Amino acid sequence: MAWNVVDRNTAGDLGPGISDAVRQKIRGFFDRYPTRRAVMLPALHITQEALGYVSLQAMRDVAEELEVPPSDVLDVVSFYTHFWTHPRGEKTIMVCRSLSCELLGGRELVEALKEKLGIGEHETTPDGRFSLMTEECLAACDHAPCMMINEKMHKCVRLDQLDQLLDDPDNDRLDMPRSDLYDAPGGEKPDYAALARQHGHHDEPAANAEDDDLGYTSDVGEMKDS
Amino acid sequence: MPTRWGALPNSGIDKNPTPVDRIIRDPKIVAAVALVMLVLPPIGLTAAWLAFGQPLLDLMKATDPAILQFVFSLIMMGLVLFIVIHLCAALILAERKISAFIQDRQGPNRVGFFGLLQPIADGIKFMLKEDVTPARVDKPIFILAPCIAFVVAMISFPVIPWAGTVELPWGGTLTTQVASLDIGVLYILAINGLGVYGVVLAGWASNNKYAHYGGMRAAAQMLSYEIPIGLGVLVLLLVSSGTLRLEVIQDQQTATGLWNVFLHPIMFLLVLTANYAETNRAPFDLAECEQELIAGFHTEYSSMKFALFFLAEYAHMIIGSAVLVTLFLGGWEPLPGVSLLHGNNTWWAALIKFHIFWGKIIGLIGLYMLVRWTVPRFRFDQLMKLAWKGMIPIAMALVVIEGVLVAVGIKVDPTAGFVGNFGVLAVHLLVNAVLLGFILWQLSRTKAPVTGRQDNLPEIEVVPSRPAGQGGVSHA
Amino acid sequence: MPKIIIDGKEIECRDGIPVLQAALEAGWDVPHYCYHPGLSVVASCRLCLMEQKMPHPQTKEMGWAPKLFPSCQTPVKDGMEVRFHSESVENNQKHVMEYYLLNHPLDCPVCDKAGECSLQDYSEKFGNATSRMVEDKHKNPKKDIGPKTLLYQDRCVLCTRCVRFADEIAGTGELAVVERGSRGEIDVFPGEPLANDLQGNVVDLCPVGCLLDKQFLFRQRVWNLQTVPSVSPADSSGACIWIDANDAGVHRVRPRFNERVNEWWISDEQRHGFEYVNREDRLTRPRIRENGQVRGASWEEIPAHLRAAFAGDGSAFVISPMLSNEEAWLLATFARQVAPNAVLACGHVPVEGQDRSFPKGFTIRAEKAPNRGGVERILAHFGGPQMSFDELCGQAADGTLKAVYVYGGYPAAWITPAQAEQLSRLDCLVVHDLFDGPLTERADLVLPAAPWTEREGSFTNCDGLVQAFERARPPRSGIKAEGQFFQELCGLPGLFRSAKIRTMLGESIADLAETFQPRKEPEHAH
Amino acid sequence: MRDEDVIELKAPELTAAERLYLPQIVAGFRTTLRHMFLEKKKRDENMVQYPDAKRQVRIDNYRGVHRLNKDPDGRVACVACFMCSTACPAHCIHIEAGASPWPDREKYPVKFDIDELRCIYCGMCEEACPCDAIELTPHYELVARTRQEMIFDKEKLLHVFEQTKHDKPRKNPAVTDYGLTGNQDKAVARPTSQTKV
Repeated sequence: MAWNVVDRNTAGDLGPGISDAVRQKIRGFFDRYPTRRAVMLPALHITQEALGYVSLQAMRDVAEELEVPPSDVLDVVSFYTHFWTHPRGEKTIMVCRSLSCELLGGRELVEALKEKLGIGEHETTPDGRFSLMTEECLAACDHAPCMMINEKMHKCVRLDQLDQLLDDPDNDRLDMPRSDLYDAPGGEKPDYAALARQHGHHDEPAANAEDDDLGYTSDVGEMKDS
Repeated sequence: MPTRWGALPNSGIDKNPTPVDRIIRDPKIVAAVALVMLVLPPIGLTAAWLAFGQPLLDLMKATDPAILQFVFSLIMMGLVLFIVIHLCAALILAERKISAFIQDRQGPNRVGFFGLLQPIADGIKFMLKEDVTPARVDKPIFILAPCIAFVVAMISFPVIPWAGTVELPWGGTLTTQVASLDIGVLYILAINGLGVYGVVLAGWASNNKYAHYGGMRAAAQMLSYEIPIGLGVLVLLLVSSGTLRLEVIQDQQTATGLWNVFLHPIMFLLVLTANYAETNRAPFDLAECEQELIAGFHTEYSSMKFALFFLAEYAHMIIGSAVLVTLFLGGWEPLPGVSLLHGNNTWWAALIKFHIFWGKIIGLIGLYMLVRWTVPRFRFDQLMKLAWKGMIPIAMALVVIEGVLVAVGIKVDPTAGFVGNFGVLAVHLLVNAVLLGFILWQLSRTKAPVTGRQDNLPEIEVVPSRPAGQGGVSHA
Repeated sequence: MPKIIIDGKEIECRDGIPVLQAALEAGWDVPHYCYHPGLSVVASCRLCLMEQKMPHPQTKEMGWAPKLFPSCQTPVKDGMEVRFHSESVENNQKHVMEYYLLNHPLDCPVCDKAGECSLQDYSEKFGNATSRMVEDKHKNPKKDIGPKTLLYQDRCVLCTRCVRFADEIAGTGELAVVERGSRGEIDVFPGEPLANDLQGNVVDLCPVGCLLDKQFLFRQRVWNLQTVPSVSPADSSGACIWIDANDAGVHRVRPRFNERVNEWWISDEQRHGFEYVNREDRLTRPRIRENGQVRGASWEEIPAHLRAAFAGDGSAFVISPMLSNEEAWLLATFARQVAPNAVLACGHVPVEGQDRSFPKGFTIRAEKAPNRGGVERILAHFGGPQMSFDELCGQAADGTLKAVYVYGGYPAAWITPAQAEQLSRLDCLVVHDLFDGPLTERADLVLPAAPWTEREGSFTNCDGLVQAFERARPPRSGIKAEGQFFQELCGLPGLFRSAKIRTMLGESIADLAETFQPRKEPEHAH
Repeated sequence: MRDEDVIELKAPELTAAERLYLPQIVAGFRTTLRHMFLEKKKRDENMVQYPDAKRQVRIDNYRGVHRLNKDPDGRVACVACFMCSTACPAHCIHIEAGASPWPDREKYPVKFDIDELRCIYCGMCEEACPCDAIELTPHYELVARTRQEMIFDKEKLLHVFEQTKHDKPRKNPAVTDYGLTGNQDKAVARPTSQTKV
C-alpha cells in the first residue's frame, strides 16, 4: 500500500526484557489475587521500577507471566499515563492539562517547556535529563496552573519560575516505589469468597437480588445468550 | 460564479478549404456557370434552328400525321420525365430552403452559392452510398417496392393535357397529351390506388416492425383518403362535363372561364387535403413519422432505393398537383373568368400554356411545402376521424346536393360563357355557403377539449386523501 | 415469554434478552454500535439509551425515570414499560451522533463500508445534518493490523466489538484499546498481528468502515452488489453465508445468522475461499477426444455419447461431495438408468488436520467438502455395487472397470498423479470439473462444471442438517449447470429447480427434503 | 396532500372555427410566412457559419464531452468512489478501482471508461462527483469512425482535460481532502504513545 499505513505485522526494536529477578518478584504476587491477570498493575510497576519504563519486550514478558495476550498488557500500559513506553529522563515534568490549569495558563506552560527543552510531549531530551508529559489532573485545581517534577508538586507556576524549578535539586527526590503500595508479597491471601458474599459480588448471585419489585438491575450476568 | 460565455476554438476544417471548396463557394464562378447554363441553350437552340430548322420542317410536313404524333408523344414523355426528375431535385432543395427559412435557419448553403449545387451533391451522395440490404428482408419484394412506388408515380403523367393541341401551320394537329384516354380520370384514380403497394410492400419486406407499422398505416390512410378524391371527381362529372376525359374537363373550364374551384370550393379543399394524405406528406406523414417509427416504411432503405422513394414522393406531389390544376384550376388558362388562350392552338400559345400549367403546379407544390412546415402531424385516430367522420360525409352530402341540382337542371353550359353560367355559379356558391354554415353549426353543437383526446372520457374519480396524522411512523 | 411495553405497544419477547434485542426483534429501529447479540455487553456507545418507567423513590408512583438507561444492558422483565420515541431519547441520539462525527473523516466516497455503514444510516435517521465543531479534525493513523485486514483508525467509533470478538469468540485477544478517552485507539501488539482463523468477522462486526478486508478492498461499492443466501462449501460445517455478487463476478462472502451452526460467524477460509469461482482459466466448454484428436463439443451431443459409453458392464460413477443432494441424486439416478450394475462411488473427501473449536463453540471442520453426508446417504439409498474412490482407482488400473464418470468440482487441484495415472488406463474417462488438471488431460470427455455460486440445491452438513442454497450468478457462458445437465440426462423435462427435485428426492429419502431455515435476524440487529 | 390542495384543471374547449382547422391553418401560414420573409434580417444577424465559426457557449455549464481533471501534480483527481457511475441514468460510466500509488490518497481509478454514445449528457456525474474530478466541457464536437473509439478511457479523458483546461479551468475542489490541497493540512496528526514506540 503506497499510502501511509502503520505496519503492525512486524515489530521493530522491542527494547529490553525483564530479568529473572523481576519475574520472580511478579510471581510473588500471584497468590494474592484470584487470577493472574489481576497482577497486571503490580507487575507493571515492578517492571517500570526495574527498567525505568515498560518496553514492548517487557510487556511481552509480563504477558507471558500473566498468561494474557500481550495486547492486554499494552492496553493497560497505554491507559495509564504513568507508565512509560520509552526511556524516561532523570526528571519527569508532568503538567496538568485539565480545565482549571488550562484556563490559568497551563498550555502556555507546556509550550514554554517544549521550547525550552526542545522536545514534545512524552519525549525525553537528548541528554536524558528531562522528560515532559501532560497529566489529566494533578488534583490541585485551586493552585492552578500546577505541575509536578518527579514526585514533587509545584503550584501556581509562573513562566518566569521555570528555570529555577527545573534546576532545583530537590526535584531529584523520588518517593517510594509504587509497587510497595501493594501488599508485600507472601502475605495472607484474602478470602475472596467471603468478600464476594459480603458485597453481593456477582460471582455468587446473592439471594436477595429480587428485593426490588421490578428488579431493575444493571447486571447482565444473568442474561442468557441471545 | 458569473457565467462565462466564450467562443470555442475553431476546428481546422475550414481554415484550409480545398480547391473544390474554393471553386464551388465562389459566387462569381457559380454565377458564371449559371449564366452559361441559361444562355447556352437558347443560343444552341437558335443555332440548331438556323442550321436544321428548314429541313426539319420539311421532314415534318412530309411525315404521316400519325407518325408525327407518335414521335411527338415520345418527345413529350421524355420531356416530362426530364422535367419531373429535375424538378424533384430542385424541389428538394426548395423544400430544404423553405423549411429553413420558416424555422429561421439558412438551409443548405455550403455546396455552391446559396446551396444551389446541393441537389447535385445529394444525387452524387445517393449514388455513392452503400446500398444496404438487411439480412432477413424478403429480398425480391424489398427491391421491387421502391420500383413500384416510382413507376406508379410516373405513369400517371401521360394523361395530363399539358398544353392542349397544337395546330400545325401546314395543316393537321398534334396533341400534347400523350394518351387521350376515354377514362382519363378513372385511370388517374386507379394508378393512384396502386401507389399504396410500394409503401406497403416496402414496409412488409423490410422485416422491421417500424417499417411494418409504417406500411400498415399507409395502407389504411391511402384507402381512406381515396374516397373523398373519388367523390370529388364524381361531383365534377355530374355538374360540369359528363365525360371522363381530362382534356374535355379542362377545356370546359377554359371555355366558360368558370373554373371548378369556384363552383366547388369545399370539394376543392377536400380533394386538396386528400391529395396531401395520398402523397404521405405532413400533416399526414403517419407512415414515416420520425418520432414514432424512425422513418416508417423506408427505415431499412438506403442509397438509390431510398432515392426512388424520395423521387416517388415528389412525383406524387407533381402528379397530384397536375390533376388538381386540370380538374379545378383551369389547366393552362392564365386567368379565371376570361378565355384568353381558349381556342388559340398556335405553337407559341402551346408554349405559353405549357409554362402556365407548370407554373400552377409549382404554385400548388409551394402550398404543399407551406402546409408541411406549418401544420403539425395528425395522430392516427385523428387522421381516420378526419377522413371518415369529416371529409367523406361532407363529400357525400355534396354529391347528393349536386345530384339534386343536376336533376333540376342547374348545370354548367359549356357554350354559354362566363356570364351565361353566372346563375349556376351563384347557386353553387350559395350551396357551399349553406353547407359550411351547417358544418359550423354541427361543430359548435358538439364539444371537444383542447387536448384533442377522445370526446367522451369517463370522469376521473377523485379519491379523498387521508386525513393528516394518520400516516404515522410504522415500526413494523 | 415476558411481555413488555415499548412506546405504548405491548410486545411479547424471548426471555432473558436485553430490551434492545427485544425492540429490534419487534421491528423498532434503535441505533446501537457496541451491542451485538453474540458478544458481551459493554454499554459504551450510549446510542441505545431509552426511557423507563420506575417507581418514584418517595411516592412509589410509577413514572418515567429522569435518567436514560442503556437498553442493551437492561434485561427484559415482564410488565416493564420503556420508550424510545421521546424527546429526551431522541435528543440523546442526536447529540451522541454529533459526538461520533466530531472527528470522523467524511471520506465516505472512498470508504468501502459506505452504503452499509451504521454511521451513515444513523446520522441520516437519528443525527443532525450539520456538525457544530469548528476545530480541526484529528487524524488518526491507518494501520495494517494483519495479513488480511486493515484498520483505519480515523473512522473508528470505539465500539470495541472487534476487541470483544477477538477475546471472546476467537479467544486469541490480539486486539486491544490503547490509550484512553478521546485518544483511544484500536490496535494490536506490534508484531502480533490479527491472524486467527476467524478474524474476518471483525470486518463484518465493525459498524463503520474502520476494519477493512484486504480481499474486498476497493473492489466494489456495496450498493452495486446483489446479495444471495447460500451455504459455504469450504468445509463440512454447513455455515450459512451471504454471497455478494454482481455482473463482474462474486466479490464477497459474509456470514448469515444460523443458530444451529455458525451463529453470526464464519471462518476465514469460508470467507475468502471463493476466489476460484472468478478465475479466468475455468473450463467453459465441453471437449471430446475423437481418434486421438480433441475437439470442442456441444452440450446437445453429450447425453447420447454418455449413454453409449456407459451402457455396458464395468462402468462407474464418482459422485463428488461437492455436489448438492439434488444433483447427486439426479446423477445416481442416471447411473442406475443407463447401467443398473454401475459402481457408485463417493468422490474424494479432502481432510485437513483436525476439527478446531473456539471458546464459544465455533468449529472449523477438518473435512473440506460440504456434502459428504448427503452423497453417502443417497448412494446408500441407491444400493448396488459401491466402493471408495481409492478402490475405484485401483480397479480402474487393473482393468476391471471400463468407463468411469468422475465429477470433481473442487476449488483446487485434488487428485494425486498416481490416481490420475490409474484412471487414465480406462477405455472411457469422463471428467466433469472446474479446472484443467492431470485428469482432464487424459479424459475422453471433459465437461465444464459450475461452482456452487452458479448452482442451487442443498447440502447436508456433518451433523446431518440439510440447508438450501440459492444461485448467486448465472453459469458462466458455455457452461450448463450441473442440475440442469443431470436432469436432462435423466430425461426429466423443463428447467432445473432444486425445490422440485428435492420433493422428488424426499419421496425416497424423506429427511433430505426437509431443509433447515435459520431464525430470521432483525434487519438492524447488528 | 389534502383535497383543498388539489387544483382541478379543465381543458378549454375548442370552438367550431378551431375544429374546422382552416382558420387555424391560415393563422399558421401567417406565422410561417412571417418567419420566412419578414424576419430575414434577424435570421442573418444571428446566423453562425458553423464549421467556419462557432456559437458562443456558456462555458461554465455547457454539457459537452467529459473530461477527467488532474490535480496540480498532474495526477488524476478521481478517487474512484463510483458516485458518478451510481448517479448515471444511462449507465455509461465503468470504473475499476485500485489502490493508489500515491501516499496522500488510497483509491484511484485503474480503469475509467465513459461510453460517449450511451451518455445522455445530463451532467449528473458532475453533480455527483465529490472531488470535482469529472466535468463536462463546452466541447460538443464529438466524432469517431467506430463505436469503440467513442468509449473514452482514462487516458483520453485526461487528454480532454489537457485540451480544455484553458477554456474551462477546473473548479476549486475544496470540498474534500482529496484532490487539491483542500483541508488536508487541517486534519491534525497527533502523537500517541504508540506512534512513538
